[in-house]
Amino acid sequence: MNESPPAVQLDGLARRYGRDMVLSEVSLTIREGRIVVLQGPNGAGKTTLLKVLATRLRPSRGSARVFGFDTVREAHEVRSRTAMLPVFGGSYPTLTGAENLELATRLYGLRLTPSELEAALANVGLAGAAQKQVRGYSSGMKKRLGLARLRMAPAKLWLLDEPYAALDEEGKAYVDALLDEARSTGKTVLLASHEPERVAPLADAVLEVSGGTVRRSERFGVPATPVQAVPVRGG
Amino acid sequence: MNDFTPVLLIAGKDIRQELRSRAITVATLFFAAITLVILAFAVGSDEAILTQIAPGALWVALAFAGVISAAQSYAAEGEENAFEQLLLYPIPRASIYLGKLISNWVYMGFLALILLPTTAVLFDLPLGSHRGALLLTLALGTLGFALIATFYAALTANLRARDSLLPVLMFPVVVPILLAAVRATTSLMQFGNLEMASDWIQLLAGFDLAYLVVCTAIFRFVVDE
Amino acid sequence: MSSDRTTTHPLRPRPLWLNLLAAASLLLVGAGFYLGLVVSPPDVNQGELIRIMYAHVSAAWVCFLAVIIAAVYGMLYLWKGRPMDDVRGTAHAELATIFAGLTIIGGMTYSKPTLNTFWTWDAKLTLTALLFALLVGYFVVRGLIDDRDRRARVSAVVAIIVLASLPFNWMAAEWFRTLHPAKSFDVSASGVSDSADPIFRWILLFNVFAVAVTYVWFSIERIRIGRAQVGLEEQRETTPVTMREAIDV
Amino acid sequence: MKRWAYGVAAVAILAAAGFMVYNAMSSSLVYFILPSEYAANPHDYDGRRLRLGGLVQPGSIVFDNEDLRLTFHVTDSIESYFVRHQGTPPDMFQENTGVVIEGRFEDGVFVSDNLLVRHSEVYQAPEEGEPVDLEALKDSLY
Repeated sequence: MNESPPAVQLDGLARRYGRDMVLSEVSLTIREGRIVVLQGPNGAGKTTLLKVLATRLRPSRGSARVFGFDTVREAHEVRSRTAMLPVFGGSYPTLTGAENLELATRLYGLRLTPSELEAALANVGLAGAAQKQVRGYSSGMKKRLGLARLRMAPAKLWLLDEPYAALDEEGKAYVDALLDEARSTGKTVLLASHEPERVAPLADAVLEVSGGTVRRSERFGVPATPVQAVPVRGG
Repeated sequence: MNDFTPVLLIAGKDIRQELRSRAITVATLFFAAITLVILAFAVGSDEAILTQIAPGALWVALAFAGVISAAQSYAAEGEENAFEQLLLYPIPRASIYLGKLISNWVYMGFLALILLPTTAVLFDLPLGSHRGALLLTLALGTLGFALIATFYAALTANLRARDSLLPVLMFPVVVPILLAAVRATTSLMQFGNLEMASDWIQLLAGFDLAYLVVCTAIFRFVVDE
Repeated sequence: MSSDRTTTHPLRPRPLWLNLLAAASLLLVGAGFYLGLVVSPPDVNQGELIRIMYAHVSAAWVCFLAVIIAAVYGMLYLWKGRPMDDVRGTAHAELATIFAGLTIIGGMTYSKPTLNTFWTWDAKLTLTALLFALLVGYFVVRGLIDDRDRRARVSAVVAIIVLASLPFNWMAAEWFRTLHPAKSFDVSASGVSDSADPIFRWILLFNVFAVAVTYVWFSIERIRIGRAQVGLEEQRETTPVTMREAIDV
Repeated sequence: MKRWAYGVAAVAILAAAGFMVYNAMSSSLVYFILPSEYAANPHDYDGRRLRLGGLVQPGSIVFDNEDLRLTFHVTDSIESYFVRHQGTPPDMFQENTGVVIEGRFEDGVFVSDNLLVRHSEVYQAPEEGEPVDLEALKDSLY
């Protein structure tokens, strides 16, 4: 019986921006089903790390694998298993919320009925704004639309970049619910945040990113909840 | 989902956005029309010269507008960081190119359909009897232009000085299209000669097919970071 | 500064054969000059101007060769992702630009006494001007991208587009000439037709060979420097290597 | 498998492109009609621009240096038309050279605004009474 490959495997990963090394020599394995928080100051390399895993940025050196697929050579396989929530944006301002979500789901290869789309938007508290153009949305509403898009994606790995930013308390509760859902459906989550106090209790591990390196956080060392059994693929 | 669904989705999305915002139309339609008027005005009232330069004027106006339209279509993607998101969907990168190619082409075709009669009136040059061939020339010429413009606009989208860079990079590549398109239009409108135009139309088609393959094949390297 | 790493000199020691190649290039070009300026008789039609032709045609042919090679290295880079292929491609693109410039200067030098104008819309001259513009674009784009890998990728893409546009620009230049009234002359291998004294053709071919050898020499020198640059950059980046903990969660 | 299919399609499209371009290039891009072809159906070209190809008839060249007006007869040895061209004659312009002129007929006079000289070293105008080889003339003007 083969053990299924880890959700994330970074091997000596380094990424350069211009002349600066934003990430250097990161080696990290994350097993399937884990919820891991990346914390660290702005510019520490959290977003870069997420974007490498999302296939948006190529490693300058080393390699990144998602469920065993190389993010450069097998990018398509990686993309069909990951979904990313950006810090902000990702929607088209002249399209309505429903149209944006429909476009996203269809690009994920799904076909949702209008009522399913409505329900998905209602789920993040956008029921009333579904038919409004996104340019009229507040930044919090845009973020909620991003959450709806993320939830619809047929992904096993979620990459969340500052999911709580720009959200009110109600919005933050949606993120918490989303994380619960991830836990119960066995999704792997990598979450970047500079306010880890909120998620640390939910997470299996907190990693500290600073100056381009990643290490275990000393403040939040112990997993708060026991790790559930990981579903094994391919018998 | 087959590989062409995302192409149509992206093209449809672009067209719907344009119908809502009219951003590209506003930026190019009047600009192109003004270009025609200024050219007609500069030449003066000499009918012979007016009719002679008319096809050239039409394509120069279309070329200017095409550059702006392609650049604008990527600017719209960048507004809310939507392009970043678009690159993360499990779709071939080439389908993003083809989708934006179609929307740019449709837009340039629409512009051509407006500018053609405008040119005919301003430059005193009747459309002639080979309307079908004339439409084909416009279709192939604008396609060739959209192919290069869409490709290079993606390449320059996140570079400094992109607005002035795009035409500079594109121009030497599109010279053959401009030349063949002007010649085909001249043959049809001035000489009313289909036989004379058909060779140029074939050259346009050959150009389009060749660049369709080359640009589609290497587009993913342009957007990769 | 970490001293645990031995910093090797990035430039490899200069091999003997490279010096021999350099000497051979200089000798060949010198001989080409001698053949073109002294040995060659004046042409029946073009008179002494045939002597410009030897240099001009050689530069043009080598320029096209360099464009093709630059694009081939571009494709190799996209396929394999080896930094050295970018270095090689850029070296050839630089040489292509230089030879395109020389071709244009040669064409203008030829054009002034024959047509009393420095610029003429001759097919090959127009083509070379377009090519020159494309190559300048290549370097403008390179200059605007900071990230080394992305710069290499985009350069490779532009080099491929330049190559793809070459046949079309070639034809466009031909059409332009056939459509342009009068005042056109054929710069290409003109004057060195089959009917003429075979000595013209032999001298031309010798000059093309001499320039091609010089081009190979230049490209090797340029690639040596490029290799050293890549080596230096990599040294600088990997200097602070410390063994990092591999994290497993 | 899918990649393979796209590869085949790409090669096929490139081949089609090459064929089209080759096809267009092998026929001449300089299109024109001969004076005798015009004479056969002059009404087809009423009020239209056209390109006329032929030889410059010997002894017909008149160049007015002050008006910069060039007049000559263009002929294919069957029909001949009077041509008025605004501008200086190009360098290679002389009797019996091939020319392609662009313009339109006005009252039986061809008013040209574009004159291209075509070298026709091979083609010789026929002697009196010799048959006229129009195809050879056309070929020489391409």
